[in-house]
Parts: sequence; C-alpha cells; structure tokens
Amino acid sequence: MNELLLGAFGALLVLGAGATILEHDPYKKIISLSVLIAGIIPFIVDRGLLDVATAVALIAPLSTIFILMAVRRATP
Amino acid sequence: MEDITTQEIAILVCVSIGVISAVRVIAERNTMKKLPFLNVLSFAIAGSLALLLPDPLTILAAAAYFVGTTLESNAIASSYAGGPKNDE
Amino acid sequence: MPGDVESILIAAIISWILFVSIDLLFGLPKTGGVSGAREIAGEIEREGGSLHGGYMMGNIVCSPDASAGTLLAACGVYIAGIPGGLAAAVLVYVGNRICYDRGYAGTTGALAATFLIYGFTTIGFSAAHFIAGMVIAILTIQGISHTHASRLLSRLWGWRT
Amino acid sequence: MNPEFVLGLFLILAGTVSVAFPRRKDYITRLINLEIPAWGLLLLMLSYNEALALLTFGAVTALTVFIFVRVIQKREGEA
Repeated sequence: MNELLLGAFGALLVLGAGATILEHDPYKKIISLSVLIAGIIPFIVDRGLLDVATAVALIAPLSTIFILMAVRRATP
Repeated sequence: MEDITTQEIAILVCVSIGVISAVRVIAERNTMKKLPFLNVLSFAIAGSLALLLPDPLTILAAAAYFVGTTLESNAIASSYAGGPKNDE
Repeated sequence: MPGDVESILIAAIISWILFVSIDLLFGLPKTGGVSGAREIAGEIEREGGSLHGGYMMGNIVCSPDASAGTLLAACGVYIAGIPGGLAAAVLVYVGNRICYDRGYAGTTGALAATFLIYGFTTIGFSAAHFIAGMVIAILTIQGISHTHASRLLSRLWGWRT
Repeated sequence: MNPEFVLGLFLILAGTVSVAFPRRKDYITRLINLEIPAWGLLLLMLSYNEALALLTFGAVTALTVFIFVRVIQKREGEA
C-alpha cells in the first residue's frame, strides 16, 4: 500500500470517527460509524488477513443491528 | 509520474470516489438521503479491496463486506421507517 | 488499443447500460421491496425527484441487485477468470437471500456481467477497467444528484412500460 | 511505528474521551461511542499481526454490545 492509499483510507477513518463523535442523532451516528468501518477493512485486507476481514465484515453489521434494537426502543 | 499500471489507476479512481462520497455522507443533513452515498462508498471500498490484494479469498471478503454493509443499510432504513412491523 | 482512461470510460458506459437494463427488466422501479426502500423513495420525491426512480434507488441501497452483481463479477473475473465470476454470482445469491430478496436480478446481472467482461478481456480490456467503471457508473446513479438521477430512471421506466 | 499503530492509538484516545464526556449524556450515545475505541483496539492488534486475537475480539465485541443492549433495556423497563 503506498502513501496515497494510506492517506485516503486514513482520511475515511478520521472522518468517520469525527462525525460519529460530533453527531447528535443516533441514526446519523450509526451511519458515520459505518464510514469508520469502511476505512478499517482495507487495512486488514492489506495485511493479508483475509479470513479475519471476512469475519469482521460479517460481524460489524450484527453489532449495528444490536445497537438499532436499543435505538428503536429509545426513540419510538 | 512515470508509468502507472492499470491496477494502480483503477484503485486510484475507486479510492478517490470513496473519499468524495464519504465527504458527501458526512455533509448531507437528511438521514435517509445519506444512505445512497453510503452505498457508493461501499461499492468503492469493495472494488478497491479486490484491486488491493488479488487472491482467491479476496472475492469472499469483498462480497462479505458488500453484503454486510447492504444489510446494515437495510436495517437502518427499515428501522428509521418504523420497524419491521409495517414491512409487508 | 485505447489507453487506460478511455478504457475506464468505455467500461463505465457499458456497465451502466448493463445494470440499468437488467434492473429495468426485473422491474425494480415498480415498487419498493422493503419499507426502507419506500422511505428513501418518499424522501427523494419530497426533494423534487420522481417516485419510481426513487424506488429503484432505494432497492439498490437495500439489497444487492444487478449493480452489485456487476461489481462482484468484475472483481471475480479480475482475480480468477470465469470461475471467479461464477463464485461471485453464488455469493450475490446468498447475499440476496440474507436481505429478504428473491435474488433473481442480482444473480442474472452477475452471470451476464461475467461473460460480458470475459468477452471484453479478450479484446484488450482489463477487468480492473470494469471495476473502476462500475464504481463510476454507480456514482452517476446514486452519488451526483438524487433528483436528476431519479427523474432519468423514471423516464427510462416510462419507456419500458 | 507503522500507520495502523498510530491510527489505532488515535481512535482509542478520541473514542475514550468521547465515551467519558459525550455530547448528549444518555445511554445510546455512550453505547455508540463505545464502538470507536473497540475498532481502535482492533487496529492496534492488527499492527502486531495477531490473527486469532482479532477474530476473538471481533466476535466478543458483538456479544458485548448485545449484553449492553439487554442491560439498557432492562434498566429502562424498570424506570
């Protein structure tokens, strides 16, 4: 991975983290969290850990759906 | 800029579109209209995953990432629209 | 043989035509499949867009359809040739079943794109061109202007019916 | 000092501060912010190439979130 790609994926990561911290609405926070995950997955693939990348990519939506259960209860 | 290979120019296109769509996801104020930009971002990331490391397992990882993020968007949209009770 | 930039643009146009025609053929703009897709369509219509194009954009967001099939088939052909494309079609079918969809549009798109892209690789294109082209094509549908894209898709849907 | 290490440290610091002092002081905001240091720790483990630790940590994070959600629902049901 050269420096340009590294900067791009790092920018996705920092943007997602900042937006997740700064948003107020829970739905917008979850959408920003998924931008953060989009920045993390390429780092795992670049290391060559493809099985880990598959497992993480399938587990991340599960935890989002668990959070959505709480959000739906809190904001009817 | 000496000779750029085809793989490098393709991954540059994918990554730059991903960064642009991420900025637009953050900048959009309407929650439902964020989701199409998020879809563009996941397309760009899935494409750049396949271009980053050409290996037979990479296609499994890219498909898993794409399906996962689509499922996440589906859950967010359905939950925002009022939960699965008025689905069908 | 054209250069890289021209090849990516040509591939973008080809994959745009491919996935839009397959989506129109399977009637994605007819109605929203899940309630989330209907909500997105309603939101796009409230901003001045068109309802049927909004349904199609909502369906693309909420389940892997022909556009996802085209992208993953391009990835599969880039990595492993024809068998990779067929594996991508199977994965798209599984993903469709996960997302409560029947899965015909995505699987058909993946199979059609596999053979089309393999055909184009024999005349000088690379499958990497098609990956970048597909990302550009989905950017023109979902990422530039929702209002104009939904009006365009609605006009195409009006021609089909 | 590879880039994964630096980015992971950044995520852990920013996420921990945001969990401790959230913008809106309710359960949901803290629960969503708690995901950020979890991903930062995953990135930190990635910089040491620990595949098994990554797999286990990813699975346990989802389980932890599920348990937190159940606890929050129980507390709000009582209140």
